[in-house]
Formats: sequence, structure tokens, C-alpha cells
Amino acid sequence: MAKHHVTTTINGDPAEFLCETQQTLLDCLRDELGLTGSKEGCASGDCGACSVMLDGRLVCACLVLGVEAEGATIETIEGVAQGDELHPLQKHFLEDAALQCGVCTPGFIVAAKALLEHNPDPTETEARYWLAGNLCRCTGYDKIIKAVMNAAAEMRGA
Amino acid sequence: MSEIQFATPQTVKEAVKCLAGAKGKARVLAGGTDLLVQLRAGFVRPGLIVDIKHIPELRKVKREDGGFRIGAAVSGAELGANAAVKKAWPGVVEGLELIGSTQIQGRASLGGNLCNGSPAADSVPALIAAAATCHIAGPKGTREAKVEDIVSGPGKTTLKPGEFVVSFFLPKRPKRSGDAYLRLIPRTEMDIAVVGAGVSLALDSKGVCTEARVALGAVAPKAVLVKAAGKALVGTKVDDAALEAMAAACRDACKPIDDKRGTVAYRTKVAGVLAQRAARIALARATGE
Amino acid sequence: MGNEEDIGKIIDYSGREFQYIGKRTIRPDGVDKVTGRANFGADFTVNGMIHGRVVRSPHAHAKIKKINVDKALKLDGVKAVITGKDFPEIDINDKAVGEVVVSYYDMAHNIIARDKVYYDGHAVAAVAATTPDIAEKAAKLIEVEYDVLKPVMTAAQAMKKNAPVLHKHIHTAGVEPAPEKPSNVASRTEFKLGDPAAGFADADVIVEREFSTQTVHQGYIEPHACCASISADGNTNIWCSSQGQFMVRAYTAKICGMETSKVKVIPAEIGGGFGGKTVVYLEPLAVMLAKKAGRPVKMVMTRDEVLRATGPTSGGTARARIGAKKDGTIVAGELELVYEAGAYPGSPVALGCMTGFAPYDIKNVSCVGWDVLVNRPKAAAYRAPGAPVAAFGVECTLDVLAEELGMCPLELRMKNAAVEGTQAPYGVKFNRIGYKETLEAAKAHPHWSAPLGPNQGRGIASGFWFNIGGTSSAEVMVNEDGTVIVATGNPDIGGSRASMALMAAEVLGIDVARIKPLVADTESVPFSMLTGGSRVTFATGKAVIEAAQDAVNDLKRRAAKIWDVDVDQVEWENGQAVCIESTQHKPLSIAAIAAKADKTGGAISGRANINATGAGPGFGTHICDVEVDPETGYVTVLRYTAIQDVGKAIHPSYVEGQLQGGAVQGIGWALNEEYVYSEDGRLLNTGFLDYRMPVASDLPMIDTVVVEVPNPGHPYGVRGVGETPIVPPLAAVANAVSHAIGKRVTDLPLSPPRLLAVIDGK
Amino acid sequence: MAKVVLPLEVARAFADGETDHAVEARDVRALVRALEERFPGIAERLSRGTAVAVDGEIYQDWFLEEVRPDSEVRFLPAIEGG
Repeated sequence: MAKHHVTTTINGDPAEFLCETQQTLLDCLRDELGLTGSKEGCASGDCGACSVMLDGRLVCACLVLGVEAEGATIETIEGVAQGDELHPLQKHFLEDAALQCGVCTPGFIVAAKALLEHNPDPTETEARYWLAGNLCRCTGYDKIIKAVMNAAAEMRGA
Repeated sequence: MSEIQFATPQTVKEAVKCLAGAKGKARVLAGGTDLLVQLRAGFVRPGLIVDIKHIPELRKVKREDGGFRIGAAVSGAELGANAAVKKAWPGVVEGLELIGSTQIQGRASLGGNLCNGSPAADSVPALIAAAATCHIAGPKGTREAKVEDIVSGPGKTTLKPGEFVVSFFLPKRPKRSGDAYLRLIPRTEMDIAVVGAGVSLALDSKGVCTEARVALGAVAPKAVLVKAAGKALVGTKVDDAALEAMAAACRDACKPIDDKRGTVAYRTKVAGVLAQRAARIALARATGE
Repeated sequence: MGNEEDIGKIIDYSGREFQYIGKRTIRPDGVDKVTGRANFGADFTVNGMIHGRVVRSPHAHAKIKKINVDKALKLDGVKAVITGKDFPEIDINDKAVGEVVVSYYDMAHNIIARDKVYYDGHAVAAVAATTPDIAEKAAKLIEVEYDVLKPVMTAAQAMKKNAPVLHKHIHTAGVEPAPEKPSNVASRTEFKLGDPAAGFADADVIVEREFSTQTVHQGYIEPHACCASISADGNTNIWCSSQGQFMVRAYTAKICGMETSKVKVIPAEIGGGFGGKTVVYLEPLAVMLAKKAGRPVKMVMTRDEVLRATGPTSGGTARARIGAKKDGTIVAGELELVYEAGAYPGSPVALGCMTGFAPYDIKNVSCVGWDVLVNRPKAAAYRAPGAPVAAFGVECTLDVLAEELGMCPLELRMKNAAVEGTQAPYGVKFNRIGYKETLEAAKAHPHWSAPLGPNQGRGIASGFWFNIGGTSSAEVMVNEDGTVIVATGNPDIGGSRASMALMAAEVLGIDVARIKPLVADTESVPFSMLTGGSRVTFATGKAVIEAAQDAVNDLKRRAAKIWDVDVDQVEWENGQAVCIESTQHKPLSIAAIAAKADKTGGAISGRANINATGAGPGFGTHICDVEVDPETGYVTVLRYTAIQDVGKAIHPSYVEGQLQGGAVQGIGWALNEEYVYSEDGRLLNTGFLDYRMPVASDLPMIDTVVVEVPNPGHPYGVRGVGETPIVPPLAAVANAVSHAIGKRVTDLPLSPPRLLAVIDGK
Repeated sequence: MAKVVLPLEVARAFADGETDHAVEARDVRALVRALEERFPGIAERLSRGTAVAVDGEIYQDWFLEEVRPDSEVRFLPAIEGG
């Protein structure tokens, strides 16, 4: 059976790729489009390292079929910075040492960006529960949550 | 993986046609948060995947006869954002909103959670407690069914080949009524329920319970409506004695298994504990505290 | 300033003002990591690349009768299939004593089975095909005929008289006279100090408890991944993430029977290791598949494979017995550890014996350790290997002793704390250490005296790790414009590039931003021991300091030429060459000297190849508050404080990060992480849903206190910090839970079902 | 004469349980050679997975480390890192 020809929008640019039905959106981003910023940590939706935005909703790219991207708008980590201007979250993850190995960082930044768009002034608990789907094994989450709260404050102009 | 067809029907009729043509080798795709994990692990090998998210009727939430009609493909995140449903049936919304992480919430649907047939499905006990019904479409037309009659055992449903759930109906809330759902998971998030308890009850003007439904998850091959537990509350002020009797009925109804998440003894005891706590929250909501 | 005489000399830093050390700089590799551009193991693609899949045993213990690959080879798109037969046989006694005791025979058989499989997930064959999908199908077409044997899943089962013996060639080592019959007990280790029997006889109070823990995994989020390409002349390139590219080169060359010079390993960014990536699993398979297929081969593990088939750390039991006088002085300590080694010998039980009582000054100590084979994946290092389970036993028994004596557990530790000159259980006398300082910091911390509510409890526990030195190399290259490259051979797991830049800046006296630290491949810097043992900031840091000093000496020689003075007229201050004698020579900046490099002799650089000695042990003390739901056994961590002596924090944020990360791994180990096997030895929780690691909403902020008692063995006082933080948490959490429920808990993990059984007195 | 302390297992296998010995040597290699003369086969046994501590300093890869007349030399299991 011929592959699906999928046309979609990724980080504001039109994109198209061929994929088989069982290929996940994560496989398509990484293997067909070379966007390796989203990472595979488990392929079962339990680690969040492949978090992307699909039509404005935060999802795990490993639990979406590539063919479902037809006509959708997708945002990945590669689209968070505007050219060389880092997003406040990216800046604070660096300044507040919110990453060590960095493999979970893309997922955390996409998820935290979705959080701040949903709730510009989250409490620590709200941030921790929203980000519970993003596993990190190096940091113990402390500096990640602080970086998210600091970025939120900066974005609110607080 | 043999080559898998993929269909995106735009209407219920079109979907029924797709499914009927696939002679039982088709799987319905709503959120996909269970289906894709099973696909990857090779537990399922469908010949056809039917994506029902493009059918408007399955994505809508609207009022009906004082209650709500919720599309089977509505995601947890969407339902969680619907203030009206959340106000009327907080327990049902709690059940759906507890499924997995924010990322899972962006996709997981009531239809998928029910039809995946997991005994521990978080949204099912609260739906059963709410006496919710489903509207089902299939080759022989449409029919209604109670939620508690859909799942027949782990991973098994009573849906006939080619049938799928189109929407759920949450009945009108009687005055002075409340519902709640609680579950026990080892962490604070990201786990499958070791025990789940959904309670829905209504009181008369003097605070006496006129109606009560108690449903448990993960303590039997499928989510179970514990009639004796409900009876233990009806006619009482839902005081400690009544709650203890209800908890005892819950413990008797448990037929759990030992598995990697919990033991028989543990599930049996905690089922009673959670049912009591959920009933207290439902009571508080019913008396408008 | 870093002058030649500083290296290795004992210097008192207390008053010293550092110019760059201690700054919270932005890590040089950070921007790529926050924008998704950084390349981890699975992010490489190579022209002509095909994809590899491994066929793994579904049985825990079985003989391989036959492997039929014909169907797989016939599948369109399949390019190569390998089994154990494709690898050279390795002599059974072929052991390398590098950074760790390595049996190449065991390693080779663990990477791909030969005649027997020893655990669920043991690799049996591998196939490479043009697409991952075809490789997946081909793997299913490979038919393996097994003769299934009875598995041995726990140490208790393995040590029974009639238990099936895993390896016919293993007789218990360390037992005299050497036993003739083969055994599942691979070795017995014993340490003795003073006269324990006399010690216990002299004790007023003796307490003893037995503890147990389960197999747990390092849990790095990045699965193992590599890409191997081999040309017709045998020259091989391997792109992979690991804790040591030189380790990957050495082990892969040995197992594939190749010369080291034929294998080049290019390090990718590593997505977490914690000791689990100090060994190889995929690289030799990818090389052999690439050789047979004549195409580069990429292999990436699924999470299922990582949990089933890569080294977790040993589960085991710890029996601790402590004798003390009424005033709390400990007079005797006894510890017996039984660790599950997995399929091949090599649990870290000896290290457990050495570390268990290490924080304490006890004259009479006896520690015995048993390394026991079971049908589980071969244990690999996991952050302070062996120490957490031993400390869990000792630190909880100390808590029992404190209760028995009616003494505050912190005071009891203070009274018996090891200090400079104390003889450790393994016989060596400690140099300058900071354990007491961590206890004083704990006592002064508001957490220690904060009030507690109902069903709440507070636990305290301490921990130790040796920290090691070892072989490291560094190159410091001055560019024409005076900027500098610092190349080392150690993968950067937690921010070590930033620390290397800070140490180089301190010696060179130039701004950190003008220094680019990088992790070089195996053909660009001399051999370096892997990243592990908390050694990088210490040992590779020392190499960087020496190499930077070497560069400064070169710069001073060039300045002397430019000024036409004798070199001992030249001093180096604040990044400039200064002429001592005449003031008519204005100081020369590094950029000014570099601009004339060609004229004064060619490129300017410095290098150092060292085997670092003088590693200073790291001590930590943690305080943990929990609340327990008595009706469901659910544990909530309310507050956590991690205190540790780090000698000198080069980059304070990443030192705090090590304390926080290690504490949370320890909390996961104590509360919900465990391997669950079926009766017939199949792993049941093979994913992150049921292998439960802590998530963000499970935890409070992890407060840290960084204590700095300088280590004399390092120019800036650095001690290793990476491993000590995981040692105290198991006991800190367990002691907190015990106080919360008023009963002593002894078996991890304290998951709700297990804890409710204890609460209900089952 | 430097004081040498053997691991218990090695002492039991070669020196009928006696761990402490006095040896004249100027470095660890010479010390091990002296032990080999006294207890044949001990050198090979000590090279397998043992580190050595001379006056408190632990060397994983010992060879020519200096041994002074008043030194204490202990053999320990090699320490691996995580």
C-alpha cells in the first residue's frame, strides 16, 4: 500500500512528508523531517520528552500518528526561539541551571510554554502538576520549577 | 506490521460503513493514547484504523434534557475546560482529568477510556455512578446502553463488530445531589489506578439520602456498580455508620487480583477507604458546602 | 594565580579570593540543549545508514539449541544477521584491570549470548535492514529453539543447596579452602578492624536489624543508541552516547577482535548515565552488523529493552548490628550484605562493605559481603555503587540505637563522627574530611527543629563515597586572537564543560567567555578514563589546570622573546605577561602574545596527561520529613534538605544540581522503584508507567547546603560531588516513615501496598 | 620495614590467615616481589582487581609508588565509579 502523503504546518512553515500508517508523529519529525529536537524516551507517553503542540494542545508526539498531522499546525522545540532570540523559558533554563544532561529539556520547555500560555501566573503546585508528565532523572525538578516560575514572572513583567 | 489502512470519516454513517467493511479487523482511533501503545507493542494488529475525530457530533458537548450530551472523542482537556459540565458533574470530569499527564489529557477521550476495557479506567466508575448512558452506532443502526454494560472483561466490550460509541449522556442532576471520584496511585500523577471509587448521591430537603450509586474500578475484571453499597446510604443521613456499612459492601464486592500494582488485600481494604472519602466529598457537594 | 609551584602543593585556600571559580556561568553547551539542536545518541544519521534490531530471549534461564535465520535473510531489505558465533571467543580468564575489574569473557557473553541465556531480554541475535520496520519484521522471523531451565530469581533461592547452578565454571572466591563444586555464590569478601567480638562484649547496648531492597534502574531518559560505520580496510567510526568514548573504544575493539587504532569513537551528548553507561551493549553488535552488511548501522534501544537488558543495580539484604556504651560511644559494628549480581559476577557488594560504617569512628568493625548470581540482567554501576543499600542498613540501625539509648540521632552521629586520622572500615586513615561540618550544618538548619504534625515523621541519615582520581588528559590551545580551546576526553553529563572552563580561566586569568571547552573524540586527545566515580571535576580538572599552566609557561617564554629578556624575568598576572625588571616593557595580554605566535615559534598550547591522585572523600547528611496516610499507606515527602561537603564548589549551581538529583533518585529508590518479575522470571514492569520514578508533582523543593572543607589533594580544594548524594536518602526516607507510623520499616520500596501491610501489622 | 596489610581472603589463601606483615621495599612493585618470594602465587592474586593504599593515599593502578620504611601499605578491592 502506498505511503500517506501528509501536508501540514510545522513551526509556521509548510511541511510535507511520506509515512506509513503505524509511524508516529515523533518518528516522522525525527526520521522524515530531520527535526531531532523532540526526543524518544519511552514511546508510550510516560516521559514527555517528545512533547509538541498539535493544534494548540500539548501532546506526546509518540502517541499521535504521523498521518493525523494532515492539515494540522504543529509546534516543536525548534520553533520556540525566534531566530537567535531565545524565549524567556530558554533563557531561564540556562541562567537557573535547570538542565544537566539536557535530554528532557526540549519536552520541558514546550510543556512549560504551553503552561504559561494557559496560566501566566501558576503557583508552584500548579506548575508541578502541569509538568508531571515530563520525567527528569538528573535535576530532581527543583531548578526546573524555579526557572519556569522566574520566566513566568519576567513574562508578566512582574 | 502489515500495511494498515487509515480512514477519516466525516459523518457517523461514513464511519459505520468503514467499520462494517473491515470485517472486525478495524480499530477506532479517538485520542489514541491506549491504541498507539498497544500498536507499538504488537498487542493489536488492525487492518484498518478509523479516525473518528473528524466527525463533528463526536467532538461536541451540549446540553440535553437538563443533562449533557458529550461526544465520545472529546478529550479530557476539552471537558475540563467546560465549566457547565464541571459544575454539574465534578466527579465525572475528575475521573477523565486524572487520566495521565497534561500531554495525555490533550488526547485521551471518554470513548477511548471506556472501550479500551481496562478494569482500572479512571473515567468509568464516575460515569457508572452518574448512571450515564452511551449512544452507539453500528451496521444495524443506533442503540442506547448503560455505561456499566459496555465492558465485559479486561480489554473486552459487548460492542458488536462494526459498532462504536458516538456519545455519552449525563442525566439531569437532581437538586441537592453531588458526585466525586477518587483513586489510589503510588505517585501523585502518571499512574494507572490501583483502586478507583466513584460515588454519586442525592438528598431530600431534610438531608436524607434518597439515591446513591457507588462504582469501583481496578478491583474486579471490570468496573463494577456495587448496588449494596448504594443501598447502605439510601435512607440515612450518610453518617459514619452508613458510610462504614457502605465500605463493608464495597469490600465484599471486590474480586481483585495480585499484580504488579497491588495485592488483593490492599485493593479490598483501600476500596472501602476511598469509597467513604468519595462519598464524603459527594455529600459536601450535595449540601452545597 | 595558577603558578607552577601551586600544582599538588598543600595550600590553605580559606582566605583565597578566586577570580572565576565559584561563578554561576552559563554552560557553553546550554544554548543547543534548550533549542533542541544538541545531538544525543539517536540524533545521528550517516549516509547509506541501515537500521539494526536485537532479538532477545523471552526466557530467564535456557540453553540455546538452535538459531534459524534463513527466513529472516530471505526477507526483502534485510542486509545482515549476526549471532554469538560471529564474535571471536574470549579466554575465560581474560580480565582487564582498568578503572574497574572487567571480565571480557562475561562482558562478551552478556552483550550477545553464546550457548545459554541468563535473563529475560538477554540478546541472542541481531539483524540489520534498510528500514526500522523491516528490521522489526526480520527480528520476528529469526527462530530460536530453547531448552528452558528453572530460573533462579533471588539471592535466597540462588543460595539454596539444590538451586540450579548458572555457571559451571564459577566456584565461590574468597573462601578457604577453595570449594570444588560450582556455586551461584561468586565471591565472599570480608573486612575486619580491631576485635569485633571483644567490642560487642564490652557494649552496654546492642541493636540488630535486617533490611532488604529490590533491583532498581538508573533510569536515564535517553535509551542507549549508537551508529557504527566500517570501511573495507576495517577503519571503524562509532557515534554514540556513553560515559566514556575511550571505554567504548577499548571494550568494542576487544569484543570484536579489532585493534584499538581501527576504532574511532565520536561522543554524542549523553542523556543521563549515572553509571549505567559505563559499559557497552549495542556498539559491538552495530560494528559486526555493519561489517557484514557493508553499510553503516544505527541501533536504538526501546525503553523495554533498557529496563530488561541493561545493568540495573543489585537488590539485596543488609544485616547491621551495632554495640554501644550507655553514653552513645559505638564500640563495635557488624554488617553482612548479600547482593544480587545478576547473570554474571560483579555486584558492588565489596564497595558496600567498605562504605557502610565509613562516616563513623568505630575501632572494631566486621563487614562480610556475598556476590550472588541470579537470572536477572548483569548489574552495572549506579551512582556510588553498593553504598546506598549498605548505608540504608547502617543508618536505620543507628536510628534504632538512638531510640534504644534515648539519644537524639544527630547527637549520636556527632559523637561517633569520623574525623581526620580516623581509620575507615577498609583500614585506610582519612585525610582532611568534612563529615562533622555536615552534621553541624544539619543541626543549625531550620529544617531540623521545625514542628511536625500528625502522621508526620522526620528522618536523618548520612552517607560517604570515596571519589576517585585516575587517568585524564587535557589540551589547552591558544588561538591566534587569544581565545582558548580546552579539549578533554570526558563526556559532560552534568555541566563539567562549564567547570573545565572556570578552572582554565582561573589559571589563564582571562574571561571564561573567551574559553571554549569541548569533549574530544578518541583520536584528538590522549586516553582518558570514563566519566564516573565523581572524578571529572577533580581529576580532569587537575589535568586542565596543569595543561593551562603548561600553556602559561609557553606564553611566558613567548613574552620573554618579544621583550628579549630572560624568561625568569616574566610573571603571569591577570591574564598578562608582566616583566619584573624593567617597567619599559608594558604587560602583554594573551591576545598580544598570540598574535605573534608564528614569529615566536608556532602555535601556543599546553597539555597534561596525568593519573590524578589525592581524591578526597565526600560526606553528606540529609534530613527528610514525610506524612503517611495511615488508611492507604501513601507517603508524601513534605520537606527535604541535602547537606554535603564538596571541598570547593567550582560551579555552585551544578553542585546543587548533583545534590538535588541524587537525593531524588534516592527518594525514588526508597518509595516506588522496583523490578517486578513473574515466577518464571519475566520482567513485568518494562516501561515508565509501572517502573515508577518520581515526577515533579511528587516532590517539594530540595533544599541544599554546600559545605566547603577543602580537599588538600586538589589545587582549588575540589572533592567529587556526584555520587555521595544518593547514599543517605534511602535511610533518611525510611527513618522518617518509621517515626511517622511508630513502627520500624525495613524493606524497600515503601510503596502503598507494602507500607499498609506494615501499618496493619501483617 | 614497611607494614603491609593483606586482604583477609588473600591472607587466608596464602599466609594462613595472618594479614599483617613487615616487608623491606622502596616501591610497591618491589614490595609485591618480596611478598611473592614469601608466598608464591600471591603476586598474581594481588594484581586481580585490587587497589593499594600507601599511607592513606589510594592508587587504583599501582606500580612504582614510593614505599618508605615507616609506610603502611594496604591492599583493597578496586573502586569503580557510578
